[in-house]
Amino acid sequence: MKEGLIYVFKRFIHILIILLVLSFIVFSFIRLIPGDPVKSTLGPLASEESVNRMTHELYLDRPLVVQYGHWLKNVVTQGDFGKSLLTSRPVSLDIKEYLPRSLELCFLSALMILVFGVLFGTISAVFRNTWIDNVIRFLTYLGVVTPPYAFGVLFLLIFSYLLKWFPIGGLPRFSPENVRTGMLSIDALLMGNFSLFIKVLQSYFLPCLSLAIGSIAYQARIHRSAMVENVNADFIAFAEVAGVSKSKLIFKHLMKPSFIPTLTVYGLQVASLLGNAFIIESMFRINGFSQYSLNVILNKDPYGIVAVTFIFGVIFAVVNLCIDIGVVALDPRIRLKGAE
Amino acid sequence: MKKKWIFLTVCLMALMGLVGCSGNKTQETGEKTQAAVATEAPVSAEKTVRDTLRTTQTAIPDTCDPAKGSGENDDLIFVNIYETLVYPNATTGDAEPLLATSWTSDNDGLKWTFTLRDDVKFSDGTPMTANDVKYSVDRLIAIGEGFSYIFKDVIASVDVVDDTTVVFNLKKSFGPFISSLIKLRIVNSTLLKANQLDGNYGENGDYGTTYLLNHSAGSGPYYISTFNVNDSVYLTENSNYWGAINDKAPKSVEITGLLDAATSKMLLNSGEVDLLHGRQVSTTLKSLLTNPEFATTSIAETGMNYFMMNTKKAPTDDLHIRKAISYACDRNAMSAIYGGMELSDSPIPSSFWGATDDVTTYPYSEEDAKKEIALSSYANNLADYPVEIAYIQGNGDTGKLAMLLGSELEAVGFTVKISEVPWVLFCDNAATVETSPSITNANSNASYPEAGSLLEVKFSSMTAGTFNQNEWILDDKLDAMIADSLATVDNDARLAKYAEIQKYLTTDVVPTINTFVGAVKPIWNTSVFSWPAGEGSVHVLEEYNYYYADFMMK
Amino acid sequence: MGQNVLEINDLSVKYKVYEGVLDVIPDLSLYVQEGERVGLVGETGSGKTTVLKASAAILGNTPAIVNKKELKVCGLSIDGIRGKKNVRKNVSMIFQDPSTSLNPTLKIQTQMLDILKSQFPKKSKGFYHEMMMRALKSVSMPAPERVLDSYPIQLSGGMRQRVCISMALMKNTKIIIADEPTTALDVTIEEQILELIDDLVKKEKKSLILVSHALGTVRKITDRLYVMYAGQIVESGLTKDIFDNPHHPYTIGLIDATPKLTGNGIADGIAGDIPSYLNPPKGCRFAPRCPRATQICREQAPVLEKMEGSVDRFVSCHNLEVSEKPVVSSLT
Amino acid sequence: MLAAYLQKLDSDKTNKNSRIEQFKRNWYKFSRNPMNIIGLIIVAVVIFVTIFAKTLAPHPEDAGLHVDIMNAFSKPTLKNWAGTDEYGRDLFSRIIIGLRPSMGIAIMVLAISVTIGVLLGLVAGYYKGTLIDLLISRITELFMSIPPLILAMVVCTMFSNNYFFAAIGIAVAWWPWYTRITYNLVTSLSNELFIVYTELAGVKMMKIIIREMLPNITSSILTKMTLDTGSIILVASSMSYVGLGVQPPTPSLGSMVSEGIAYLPEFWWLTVMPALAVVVIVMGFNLLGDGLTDVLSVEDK
Repeated sequence: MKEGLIYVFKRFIHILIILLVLSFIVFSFIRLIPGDPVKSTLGPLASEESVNRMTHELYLDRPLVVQYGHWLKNVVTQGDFGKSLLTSRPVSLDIKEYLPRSLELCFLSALMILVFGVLFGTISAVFRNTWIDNVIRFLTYLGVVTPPYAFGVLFLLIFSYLLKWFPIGGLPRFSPENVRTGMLSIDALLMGNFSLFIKVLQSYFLPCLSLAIGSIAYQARIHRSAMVENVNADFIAFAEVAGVSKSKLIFKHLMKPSFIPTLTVYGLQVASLLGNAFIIESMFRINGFSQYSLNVILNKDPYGIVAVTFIFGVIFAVVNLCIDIGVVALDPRIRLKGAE
Repeated sequence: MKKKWIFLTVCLMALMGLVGCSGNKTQETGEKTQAAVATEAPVSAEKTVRDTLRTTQTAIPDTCDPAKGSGENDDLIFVNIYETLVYPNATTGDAEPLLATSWTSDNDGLKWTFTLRDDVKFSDGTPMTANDVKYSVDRLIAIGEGFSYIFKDVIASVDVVDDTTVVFNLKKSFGPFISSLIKLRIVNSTLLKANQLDGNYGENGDYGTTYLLNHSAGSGPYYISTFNVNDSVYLTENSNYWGAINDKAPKSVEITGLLDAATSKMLLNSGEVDLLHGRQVSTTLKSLLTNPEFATTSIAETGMNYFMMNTKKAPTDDLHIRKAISYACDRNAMSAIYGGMELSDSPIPSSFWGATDDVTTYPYSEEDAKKEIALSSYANNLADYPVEIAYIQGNGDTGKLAMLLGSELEAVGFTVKISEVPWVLFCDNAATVETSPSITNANSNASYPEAGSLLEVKFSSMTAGTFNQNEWILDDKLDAMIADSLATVDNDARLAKYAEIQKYLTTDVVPTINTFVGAVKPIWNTSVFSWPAGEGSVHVLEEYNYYYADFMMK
Repeated sequence: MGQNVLEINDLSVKYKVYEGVLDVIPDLSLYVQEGERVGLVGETGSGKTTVLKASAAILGNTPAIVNKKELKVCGLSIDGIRGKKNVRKNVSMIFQDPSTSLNPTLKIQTQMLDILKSQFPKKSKGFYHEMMMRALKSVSMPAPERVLDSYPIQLSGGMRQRVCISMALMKNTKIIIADEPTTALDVTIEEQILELIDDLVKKEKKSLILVSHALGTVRKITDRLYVMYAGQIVESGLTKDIFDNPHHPYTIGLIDATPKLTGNGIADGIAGDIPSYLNPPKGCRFAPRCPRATQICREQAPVLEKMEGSVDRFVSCHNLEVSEKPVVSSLT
Repeated sequence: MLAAYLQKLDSDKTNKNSRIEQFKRNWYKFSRNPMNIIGLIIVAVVIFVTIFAKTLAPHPEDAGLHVDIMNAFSKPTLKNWAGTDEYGRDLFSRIIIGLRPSMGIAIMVLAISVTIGVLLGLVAGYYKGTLIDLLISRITELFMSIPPLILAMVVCTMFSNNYFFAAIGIAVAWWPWYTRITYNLVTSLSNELFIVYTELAGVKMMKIIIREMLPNITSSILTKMTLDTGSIILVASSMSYVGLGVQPPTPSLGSMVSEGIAYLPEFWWLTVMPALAVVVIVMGFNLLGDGLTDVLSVEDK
């Protein structure tokens, strides 16, 4: 337990250092970008004074080190990530508004990837070399090679427009006093409004599926091959001959060791979800973090960009940490070796 | 071990629930949409229910602060929540009394005295006084964004005489002063002062800018009830409105930022949106109009679509090349792409006050174009100077215009490169001569309906380095002419000076191809509402057509 | 003795590869009687494991072409899904390498419990625990409580194999198949494990098929012996008889090589390698390495024939010299 | 024993016959699965078409500024196999020519990221456990933590929005994976017996890396490159979907899809045809890559 805590703590320090370096690099890069972000934000007709005032306010007229120091001080002391040029609000407010929605989107997608990826992978492995396997393998191939935006359009057209099973993009809107976590499904539950909760899930279903489907397919393939590899392992033959029941054999003896490679790949898939979500977000009119990050990048909003890369770094690190912990939990070989 | 199974089962169930429930909800959504599309049957029931108008704009701005916004999307919201001292006449555009009942000027137009209405209340019930007018002007100029450029060099000070009398002292005479006041929106100073935070404006703190990020403080027929940045705005009818709102007007308006053609089509078709603001490509319009319940109209903008030629960059720095390009451009074909638009020989829409019909632009002729090229200094090495034509991504059919011009230029011997540029990048590129493309296509609009406004915004040095002026004219003579005309208070004299400028631009500078007069083509569901623009009475100023208090829900 | 608990008649196994078809087992028959302990010996690669896997019906996992006339366990066919069940019910198996035959991600307890649950469904926790403890104690496992709570990686090789044996014995089956159960273990432990198997089988009166190239132990434990070479049985009979008086030249070489058991000791014992299965010799498969080989050996395959006057003694060789002692000098 | 081993190693290398034999063996394994053959055919066709796009396209002028409004939105016919777009341009020609930038980006990205990635991976593996190793690992991690699409966009907006910088942008996000795979291969290989022997024989580590390790990791790298080609085409199409990378009128598969969406569902071929092209191409590379993985990884065992 203690070793575990030390490990997590070490990783945490590690992440912190990476983030510091990352943010400094991003700051210096923003300086290099040609074009004045303040001017382009305030519009063509803004007066010289207001441009200067904004430039000064954002510390853009001072040396890089001073600007970085000021930013770092504010982050550490007040959790203030600076002011966004794009929305003229503190970046932290923007993140608070946009991030939960995207996290919700990604979380639901991640859930789909895990459940459906493992489900199809298992079915495919259990019925390997039968027609069921062939059909699933063909579909997973199609899933891997089809661009996500194509799925988005297809789903929107078929399930929303023609069949009217789902809304045509957009999310249910909440009055501000009901927004507590920013994650709509949780807020709906907190309100005790179950039908609203269903509505939220319904709105999320297609975007999540479009975002997840490529990863589901990939995950299914990885899981299938991991299971097929283990099917030929001695311990499965031994357990089989020793009389372990078929279902236990598949869902326990075969599943658990096969889960280790699956989980590693899963981590990479999940970590990349948020970065890939912006086309899906704009297609389904979800005003989320991925779109926000695209906007701050396109607008060269300095503090926005830093905060966005910061968040991506944190998410990547946290997901990786979770996966590492998960792998350790699943695989006693690593765990016991680590303890020695 | 068990835990994992429980976890997986829960996940599975949650997803099953998601899928299952979506099945259940289908009927409800289905019913709702059907009801919205086919409203003839349950008319009486629907009539009382439908008092919300759902409309779109190409984008929702970051803030609805009248001191900050100056774009089309800002104006569309502003006209509904803020009011101005004067109101432009629907057919002529002439200023008529609104918040001010009357005004007088003396001292050669350097001092203007306005008498205000005494029955105006803001949406929170506070009565409007002269103090609010002074506060609004000070605030606009201090913040220095949005439409402040019109007033910052014009207004010296504002004096409050009494609650209903206010005096504007001008720094210099300004001919179109009264017309320009339609961009001076009066804000509720009491409300803003009460919600003021610390900021850069001394005792005025942040001038209430933070409050206005998601609130409104105006006297218009609507106020902002919910504001979702870059997503949607909810307007609710102002119960304290001083004037009359027709009783069929929507009680609330839901405005969504929407540009994507496919989604727009689906939403209108399935009845989830009642009005598409109108920057659709022509095929979208065509396909939507196959539904007999949908109708469209054309609303002219206060400006034009222009091809702007960079006069400081080879090869378009040569006058002959610019003339050649003008000759090579088939404006009739371009208008046809848009389904027929009004052409104008002058760089100012001919319906504008101050537009002259005394100029002729260069007619389409490949031969003349080739002749001009031969006269130019690039006659022998034109291929070494590729011409880049840039247009804005997602700006309706402008890509087709650029493509057409490109193919016409190639036909007369130019080497052409087309680039589709996202809006922000487009603005960035405009910032320096080097990054400004040889030719850009964009729409430029006047702030107030008078030639002077468009001339200033489009051609004076003030806007060089912005998307409004890719030409980089930077011509001292032209600047002087524009400044002089704007300072002329006498209408006839001003008119003559405007004509002079247009002639100079067309014959001597040739910076621009006046493609056609811009227009938006909104499309709406006639079974849901009717509106003046749909009945044939189109307001000369585009944004006033979207004055929702004039809409009548069915 | 009693009836046959395992019976294989005319089994042939072929693998298809790039170079062609590997004719691994051309035609093989064997049987095991109730309570009998049978050894199956031969060099590495002589097809012993393939025969075993076919008997336990787990060969289906590899791309093999299996043909057989008859394959019966306790008088029941092992064909199809039902056949698999028959196998499960009647066969226990101990694998070569205990480090790969236990699931690395599950505790010993869990693995044992799953076997027990399928054997004795719906019993109390205490019952299962009691069974597990008994099984572990029966293989003289020190500190069985601790072992139950361990993962395979926490146990030594010998302990793992004991666990495997105890798990194999938990199932009340008539046959135990032990596929080189000691190859992967230290020499010091080897003896113990084999003795343990011997004891348990005797005590529980089970049939045993022991595959090994450790001839010394096979000699000690088994009643009857099959000698395999290149997918064929070259000699079979009572263990004692074969060791006392081996007939087939291969058997003679094998027995001679016994002291150099480790590694490729046997290969050093008889010059040459097992022939390619792709294109096996037309005549006797052992002919290329055989010191006695004559023209007929190279042209015509010998048949497994019963020796006259013997008890169940079969040999397949053209040139049998019934001698008391193996010819040593020519083989080294 | 050691000397014999080294000798064997050398003779193996010079033995051409054994290589041909090896190739034949691998080809047999590869060709046993019809899917692999399909993948190979698709990839071959794609490469062929990429090279001779201008000659093969029935209307090569439609890749540029050709506008024929009269002929716009024609359904797929015998004349225009995939129909025409809003400018009346032949969609089939545009798809064929649109392959070029997609393949070009893929090749550039791979060239850059394999060079940088493998080099850094080898260096880190060589200096395993030292400060250099640590530094390279951290830098790799740094670049991995930012989503590739976002990173590519930053590069495109920072410099210039064209297909060269789109490729650079993707490459910036792509190389860490090659560093990681090389590093892992090198470290696992250095525990292999033959490397240990070679090292014991006193051969310099650098020489070992170049002479022994590099050839050993090429098969893995090559397989990954094949699979990655498909992924890069997908990423590039996502980028051009949002308007980054190839600029009109030059066709690119992603932007063709995104432009076509505006005309759904009436003019479905504007979206479906280029999307189908993406699917088929990427599938070809994936099938080939999987086939190679099967053949080469079995060989490793």
